Amino acid sequence: MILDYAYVGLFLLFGVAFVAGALIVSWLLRPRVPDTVKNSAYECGENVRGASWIQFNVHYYLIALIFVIFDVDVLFLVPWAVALRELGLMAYIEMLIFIIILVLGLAYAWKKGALNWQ
Amino acid sequence: MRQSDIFELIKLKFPQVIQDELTKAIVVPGDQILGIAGFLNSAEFSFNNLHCLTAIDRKENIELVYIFYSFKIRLQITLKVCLPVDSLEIESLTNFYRSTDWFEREVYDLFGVKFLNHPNLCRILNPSDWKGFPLRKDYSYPDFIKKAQY
Amino acid sequence: MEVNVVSQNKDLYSEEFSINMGPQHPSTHGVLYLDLRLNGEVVTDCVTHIGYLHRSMEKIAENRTYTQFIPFTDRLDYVASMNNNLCYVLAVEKLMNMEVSDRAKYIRVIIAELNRVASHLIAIGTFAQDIGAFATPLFYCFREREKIIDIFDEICGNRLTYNYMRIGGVQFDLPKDIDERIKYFIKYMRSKADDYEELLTNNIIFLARTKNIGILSKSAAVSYSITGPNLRASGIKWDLRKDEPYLVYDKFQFDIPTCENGDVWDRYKVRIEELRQSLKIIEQAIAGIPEGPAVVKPGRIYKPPAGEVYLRTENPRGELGFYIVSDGSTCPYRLKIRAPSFSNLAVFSELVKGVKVADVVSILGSLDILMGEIDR
Amino acid sequence: MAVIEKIPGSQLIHKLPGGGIVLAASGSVFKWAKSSSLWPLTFGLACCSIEMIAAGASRFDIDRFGSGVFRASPRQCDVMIVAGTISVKMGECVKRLYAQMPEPKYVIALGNCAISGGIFYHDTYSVVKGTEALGIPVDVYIPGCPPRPENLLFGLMKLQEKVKKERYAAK
Repeated sequence: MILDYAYVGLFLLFGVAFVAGALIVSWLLRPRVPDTVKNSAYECGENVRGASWIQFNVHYYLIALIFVIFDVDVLFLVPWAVALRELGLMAYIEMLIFIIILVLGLAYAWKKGALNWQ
Repeated sequence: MRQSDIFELIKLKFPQVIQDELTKAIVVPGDQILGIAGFLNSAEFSFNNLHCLTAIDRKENIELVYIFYSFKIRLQITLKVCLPVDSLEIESLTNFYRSTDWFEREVYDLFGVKFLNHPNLCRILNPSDWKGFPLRKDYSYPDFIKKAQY
Repeated sequence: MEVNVVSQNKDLYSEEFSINMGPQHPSTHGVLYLDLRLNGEVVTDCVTHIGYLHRSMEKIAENRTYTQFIPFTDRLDYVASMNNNLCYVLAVEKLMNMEVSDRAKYIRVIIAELNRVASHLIAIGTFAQDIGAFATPLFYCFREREKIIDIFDEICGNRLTYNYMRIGGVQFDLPKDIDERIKYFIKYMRSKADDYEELLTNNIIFLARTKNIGILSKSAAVSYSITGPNLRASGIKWDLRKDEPYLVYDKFQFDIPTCENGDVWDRYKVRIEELRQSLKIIEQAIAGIPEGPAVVKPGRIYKPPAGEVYLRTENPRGELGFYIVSDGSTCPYRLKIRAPSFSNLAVFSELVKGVKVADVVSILGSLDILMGEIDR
Repeated sequence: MAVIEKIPGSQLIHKLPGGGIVLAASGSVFKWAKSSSLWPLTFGLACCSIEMIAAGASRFDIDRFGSGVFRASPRQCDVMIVAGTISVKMGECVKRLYAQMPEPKYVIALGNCAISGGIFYHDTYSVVKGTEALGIPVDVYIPGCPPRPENLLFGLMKLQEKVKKERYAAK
C-alpha cells in the first residue's frame, strides 16, 4: 500500500525537479545586464503614465471567477474522457450530472448579466 | 456659379473684401473671417466643408489660405487673410467646421499663428517642447541637427 | 496623482485606467500614439498624438526644384506612390498650363488605377489582420499585390517608390507585352476578389466585429472634411474621378460604390467594390490606349510663371491636394500637401468614445490611415 | 565578460581531460540556436515597413530563416529591425525600445533613412541622421530606398553569420 504512494511522491518530485532544473539552468546561462530603463515598464515606446495599481473595474473579477469554474470543469473532464471506455456507463452518468450542474451555473450567470459588459 | 459671382455676393454684405487679380482669391480682412464663414456656411451656398487651410510666409505678413468646398453647388473657392507678422491672431473656425481643429493646430505649429478660442491649441507635428516655428523663412535649424551630422 | 473616479456602482468605485496604444504597436498602421482612457473595457476618452514620422517634407520642397521633388512625393502615401506622383505632376502642369499627350494620360490612368488596387489590397489585408483573421487575408492580399508589383517592376523597375511620372509625361513607355500581363492580372484579380468576399464579407465573426461599430454620420463626415472610401461609406456619392474628372476619366464607364450607414463593415465593403471598379477602368483604358509620344526627355529645368494652384486628385485614401505657390524661380515658394488621412484620422477620437477597446483597433483599421502622409 | 567563467563548476570542467571540448561544443550549440531563431521586433516606421511585411509574406517568406515570428513587445525579441525614417519625436522611443530589449540583442538598420537619414539628410529640421546618431550600435546595414525584400533576407543571413562567429558572451 505504502509503495503505491511512493510512486505518487516520486512523480511529484520529478515534476518539481524538471521545472526547477529548467529555471536554474536558464538563470545560470543567461547574461544579466540590469539597466534602469530596461527595468521600467514597457508602454509601447512611450514613458510610463499613470500607475498600474489602481482600483479597476470589479467586473473583471467576476469574469475571472466564471473562467476559473469552467477551467476546473475541464480539469476533471480530461482524465474522465481518457479512461471512459474502461469506466463504463455509471461514470458517464455521473459526469453528465456534474456537467449539468455547471451548465446551470452558467445559465444563472448569463441571466444575471454577469457575462456582458454593462 | 463661378468664384467671381460668389465674390460679388460677398462684396455686397462685406464691403472691405477685395479680389486678388492674379489668383482670383477673395482677400478678406482678418477680423471679419467669422462673419464671412457664417455667410458662406448658410443654406444657400452651404460651403460646409473647409477642404484645406494653410499659410504662406511672405516675410512682412503671413497669408492664411482657406479653401472651401460646397457639395451642393460643386464649387471650390479660396479665401485669403493677410496677417501682419507682429500680430498673428485670428478667430478660430472650429465651431463652423470640425476639420479646422487639426488644420489650425498644424498652422500654429509650423507658422506660429495663434487662433483665438481654439479647443486646445498646441503643437501637433513637432514635439511639444520645440522652439521656433519651422516653416518660417527665417527659421534657423536647431543645433542638435547640425551636431548629428558627424 | 489625480484620481478621476469613473463609475460609482452600488458599492465599489473604479478609477479610470489610462493606457498607451503607443507609437510602436502592431495595429496602429505606422507610428501613431493613442492615449486611451478606459473605464474597464469601455473607452471614455482618446487623445491622438501624431508627428512621430514628421520628416519636414514642406521645408524640403522649398529647397528642391520641381523635378527633384517628385521622389519625395513617393514617400508621402508610400502604399500608393503612383497616385501621389500623379497629383503633384498634374498640379505643376496646371501651374504651367502645359498640355500632355493622350497616350501619357492613358498610361497615367492605367498606372494610377493599378496602384489603387494594390493600396486597397493592403488596406483590406491589414484591416482583416487587425480584427483577428490573423494571417490568412494578409498573405492572400500580399500574394495578389506581388503580381501588381511585378507589373510595376516591369514598367519602371522599382517595387514601392516608383518615381515614374514626370512633368509633361512619364519616364518610360509601356513595354510591348504589358497589356497581356495586365489582362491576365484583371481576370485573376476578379476571381480573387470574389474569394475575399466569400472568406470575409458574410462571415459571422467578421460581422459581429464590424457591423454597427464606429458609425460615421454624414454631417460629421462633411464637417471633418473626410474624403475617399470613408465618405462614400457614409452615403455621400462623391468621387473626384466622376464629379470633377481629370485626365481621361470621363471616357470610361464605371460606377461609384456607396453604402448607407457608414459603419466599419461599410468602409470595408466600399473598398472591395472600388477594387472591382478600378479593374473595369483598367480594362477599358488598356483597350482604348492610343499611340503617340509619352516619354519626357530628362534634364529640362522647369520655371513656372509666378502664381498659385490648388489641385486635388482621388487617392485610394481620399482626396490628395497640392497647393503650390511659385514665384517664377526653379523652386516652389511654398508647397502645401493636403493629405487625406490627416482629416480622416481627425474624426477618430470622436468615433471611439464609448466603444470597447477591441473595437478601437477595428475602427482604426477601417479608416485606413497612413502615417507617411499624415506627418509629412 | 564571459558568462562561462561565472558558472561555479566551470573551473572544474576545464581541469577534466577534454573539458574544453565540452565547453566549446556547448558554446557552438548556443550560437547555432541563437542564430537560427532571431525574432524581430515589429517596428515599421515608414516605407521600409511595407517591404518588411512583404518579406514576411508568402513570396519572400522570412520564416525560412527562423525569424518570421514578428513579436510586438521588445521583451521577446532578439533583433530590432529599424525600418524607416527616425524623426526627432520618435528618437527617444527608439532608444527606450532598444534599452528594453533583453541582452543578446542585435540591430538591423533597414533602408537609407535608418542608416544615415537617406534623402531626408539635407534641409530637414526633424529627422535624426541614422540610428547611429541615436547612439544605438547597429550590426547590419541594409542600403536601399526601400531595399528589396531579398536584400533584407541577405542582411539577415549576414547577421546569422555574425552571431555564429562572435565569442559566446553577453553582448
